[in-house]
Amino acid sequence: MAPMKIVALITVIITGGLLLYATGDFPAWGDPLSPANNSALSRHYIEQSRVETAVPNLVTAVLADYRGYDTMFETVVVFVAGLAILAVLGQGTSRERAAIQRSAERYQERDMINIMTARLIVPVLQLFSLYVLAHGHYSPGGGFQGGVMFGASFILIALAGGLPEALSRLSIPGALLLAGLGVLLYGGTGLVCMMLGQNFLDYHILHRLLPATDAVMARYHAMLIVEIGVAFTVTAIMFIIYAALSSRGRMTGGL
Amino acid sequence: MIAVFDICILIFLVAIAIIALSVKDLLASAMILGIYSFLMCLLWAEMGAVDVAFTEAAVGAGVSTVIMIATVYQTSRKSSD
Amino acid sequence: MVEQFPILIELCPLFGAILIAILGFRMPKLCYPITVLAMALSCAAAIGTFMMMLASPSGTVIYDLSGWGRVNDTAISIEYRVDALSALMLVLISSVAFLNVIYSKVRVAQETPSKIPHFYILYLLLVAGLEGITITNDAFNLYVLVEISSLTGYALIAIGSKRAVISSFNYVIMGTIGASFFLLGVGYLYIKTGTLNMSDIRSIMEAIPDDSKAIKVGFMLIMIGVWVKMAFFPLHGWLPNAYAYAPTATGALMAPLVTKVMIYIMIRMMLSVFGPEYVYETLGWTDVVVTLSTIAIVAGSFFALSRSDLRKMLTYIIVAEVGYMVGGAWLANSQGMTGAIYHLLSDALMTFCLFMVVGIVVSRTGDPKLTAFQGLYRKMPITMVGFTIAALSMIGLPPTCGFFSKWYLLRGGIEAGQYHYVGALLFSSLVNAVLFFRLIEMAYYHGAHAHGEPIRDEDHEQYRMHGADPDSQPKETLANAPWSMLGPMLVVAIGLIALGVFNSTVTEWIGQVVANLNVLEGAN
Amino acid sequence: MEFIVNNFNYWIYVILMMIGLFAMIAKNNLIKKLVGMTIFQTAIILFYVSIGVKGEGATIPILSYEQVHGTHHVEEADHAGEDDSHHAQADLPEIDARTITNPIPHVLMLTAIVVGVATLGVALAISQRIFHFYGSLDEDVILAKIQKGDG
Repeated sequence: MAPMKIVALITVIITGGLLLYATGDFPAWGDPLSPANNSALSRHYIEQSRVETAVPNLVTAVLADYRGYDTMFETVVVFVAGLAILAVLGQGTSRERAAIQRSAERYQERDMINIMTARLIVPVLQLFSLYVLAHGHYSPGGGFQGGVMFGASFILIALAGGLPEALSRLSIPGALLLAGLGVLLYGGTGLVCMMLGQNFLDYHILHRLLPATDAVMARYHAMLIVEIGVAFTVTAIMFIIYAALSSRGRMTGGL
Repeated sequence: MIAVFDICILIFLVAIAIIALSVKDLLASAMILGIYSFLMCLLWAEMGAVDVAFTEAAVGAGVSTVIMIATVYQTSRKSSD
Repeated sequence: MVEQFPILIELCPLFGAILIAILGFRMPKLCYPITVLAMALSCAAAIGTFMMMLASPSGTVIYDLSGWGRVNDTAISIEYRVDALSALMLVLISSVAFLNVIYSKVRVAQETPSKIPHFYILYLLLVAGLEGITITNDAFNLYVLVEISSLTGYALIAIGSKRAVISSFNYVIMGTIGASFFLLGVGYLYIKTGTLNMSDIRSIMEAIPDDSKAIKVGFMLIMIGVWVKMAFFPLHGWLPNAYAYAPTATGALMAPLVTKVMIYIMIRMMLSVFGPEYVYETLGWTDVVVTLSTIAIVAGSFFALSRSDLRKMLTYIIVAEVGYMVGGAWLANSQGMTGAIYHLLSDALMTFCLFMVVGIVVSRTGDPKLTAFQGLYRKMPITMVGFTIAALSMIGLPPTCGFFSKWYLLRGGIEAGQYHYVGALLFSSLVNAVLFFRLIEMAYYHGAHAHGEPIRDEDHEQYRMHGADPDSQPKETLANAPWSMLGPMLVVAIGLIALGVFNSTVTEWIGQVVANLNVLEGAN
Repeated sequence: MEFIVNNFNYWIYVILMMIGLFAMIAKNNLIKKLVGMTIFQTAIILFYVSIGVKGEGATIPILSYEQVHGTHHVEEADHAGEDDSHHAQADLPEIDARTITNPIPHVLMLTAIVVGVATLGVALAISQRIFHFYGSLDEDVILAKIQKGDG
């Protein structure tokens, strides 16, 4: 065995041993009264978030409101990833137009069955992703999941009909603009709260701007707004990641 | 929370993780990683973490696998270990 | 408006980055002014926050995001907490980042001409991440911000040359291990305390018995995580190549700040989350960690001696300096902690200044070796003034700040009876003296031989990296380094002296943070 | 059986983490390292999700309509603009916190999954760049090329 492997093995065994050693101190598994599950924080979210935000899905309520600042940075992480990939791989903007021109003939070369299947699936997928986004307050889902699925629909187009086909629907500059707008929508919502005299991301003050809402429903609606922002960014960046990685940044051909 | 289901998936997970790391074909490795993510997603759904499971299904089993296969396709499929 | 300063520090770079993302790809000329403006505003907000901190009677400023406040004495949303330590770090980070933007204008256009908007967006978000780390009071938010600063860092390094890409990959692997260990450690704290707010974790942990295995392992995981990220000696493998091959502007930002911010996290965790009693007394690992840092200092100095590449040499000096600060923080007395925090500030400025000098020298002479310094006093007198001040501070001569911070570290070491650490500090200062006097001597005396020697064009082009067309630029001569590069460097050089001259004020501010250490000593 | 069920999740998470960590350090191929990285990160997510589980009878962290909006016809009295939480709460059925899974770990792990895929994407881009420069993804081959001065 190579010395590197021995070092790795020793490191891993020590780490694993430490972690196993600590498991003995954990509260019983699934104990509803463990410190984590019975903390004031957790109980507050479970018992009070329905009164404070009127959102049944507790994960959405905590994600977009109580810990909304975290989620903004989660969106920024996605944004950073897309830009980082473009920066690392380089960007073929000048060639992009030529590639899209050639897309018609490439489209013919592709497998008919794949293309027809994609045509059937893509509208359903996009509609479902919009449902996931809009229904995130009541069921699992929300901006992130909806955005990934919407981005996946473009990836599906690229897989079936070739990358230029997908790029003709959502170009890289367009996607970057969309991603920027998504983060702007999230940060801007927070900024509007600040301009109305509250702290950053304190949505309740938005009832002055949103029609027919009280302080609680303002939070409810603001959460939807920021989730839409998340969905914009995620849709655009998921597609950018795929487009860049499947063409080594040249934005032609594809898989 | 179904104990037998839980234990079965956990054992599968370890086996699949080892297989994903030991196959020499990187394309196969990427595909198996997709299976790993999907099993993980089942496990989390079973633990009541529906949002996490949903995300993992979309991201881990979906997008991650696709971009990994894209990279394997753009580079080389063979691995020395 | 005034009470919004803490969040404005963070929002200025963030919105600057969004603005560039929306406008910059169509109008690349706008990128630079937007970045300068965003950094200037962020810097102003940081100074404003510092003033707020000084004015507040408790010495801390709390800013509550999402406006939920505390319910039953539990923070239910994420909050910002600024005390003297984080306020100092914020001013440091924002001003270093601001000066570096001005400095790097020319180099960015040369090194990465096709990626200017990308560079500035990633740069702004890296700064936003680092500032967020220093200001947030939420353990998980801290992890997210660490990941933002790492992801931008990976990319900023990887847009450099061929070697930079491979070192960036190593950085990804090591960085992910470090961040994941940190996340795991936070999970261990969460499972025992049920909260993520760092102040609340502290107050809940007081009720948990000291011999809790989960807390102990959680502390260990967090420490290992930040040690990997700060390149503490046996875990330093990723750092030298990553910083040495990165583009100049990236190196000059990341080398001074990223490791220091990780040390800040370590100190924050030790003082604010686990508490000095737990770290120094219950665990009793002080001797082990101080010994490790002694080894780090000695090893880093040896490696630095053996390198002939300028930037490589500096990166190994960073490894040694990390040893200084980790050791100082673990000496378990207030002198050592004061020294560590003071050195955090002064080392960031020294490293920044040196990286700027080396960037100028390498870009002008095209020679990455130590020999590039031959005869430079005659050709680049202004640059050399900055270099000399930074070198004197690195060695630890008064009146520069390097002397005072080392003085506190030494006093702390003697007080704690860790004589091997004291010895290593002196040894490292000696090595720095040898290294830097060699350069100063070379720059001063070898002038006659090198004078009038033409710049070798092959090397020169090699260091402009890909894409730059040498004919399109005006022919550079050694003398006329642009003022956009010299100005920030001189400001930092003056800052080095100022930080030393006003040492009593600085230690007074630091004293507010380490005050609880004195209580601990009094109890013994 | 009880003992096994209680600890099995934590054991498996440690084992998965060890597998991932070993692959990250010791594997030669860069893509394999990234496969290890994914396993390592999901293992940590598994650990967090395990924290929030609340045994038999606990349900997912989504409230029913009645729990949020009250059981009977209280539309006119429901929330006609008042912020008084006590008043609004009076109409709502009690929630036993023990019957609903802890949402905090889920929220944290959503973010962690996103961070994971972002890191994976950047790392894949860097490895494509490495392949472009060195023509290989095996660490040995790349190191040999660097040593020959081809760096």
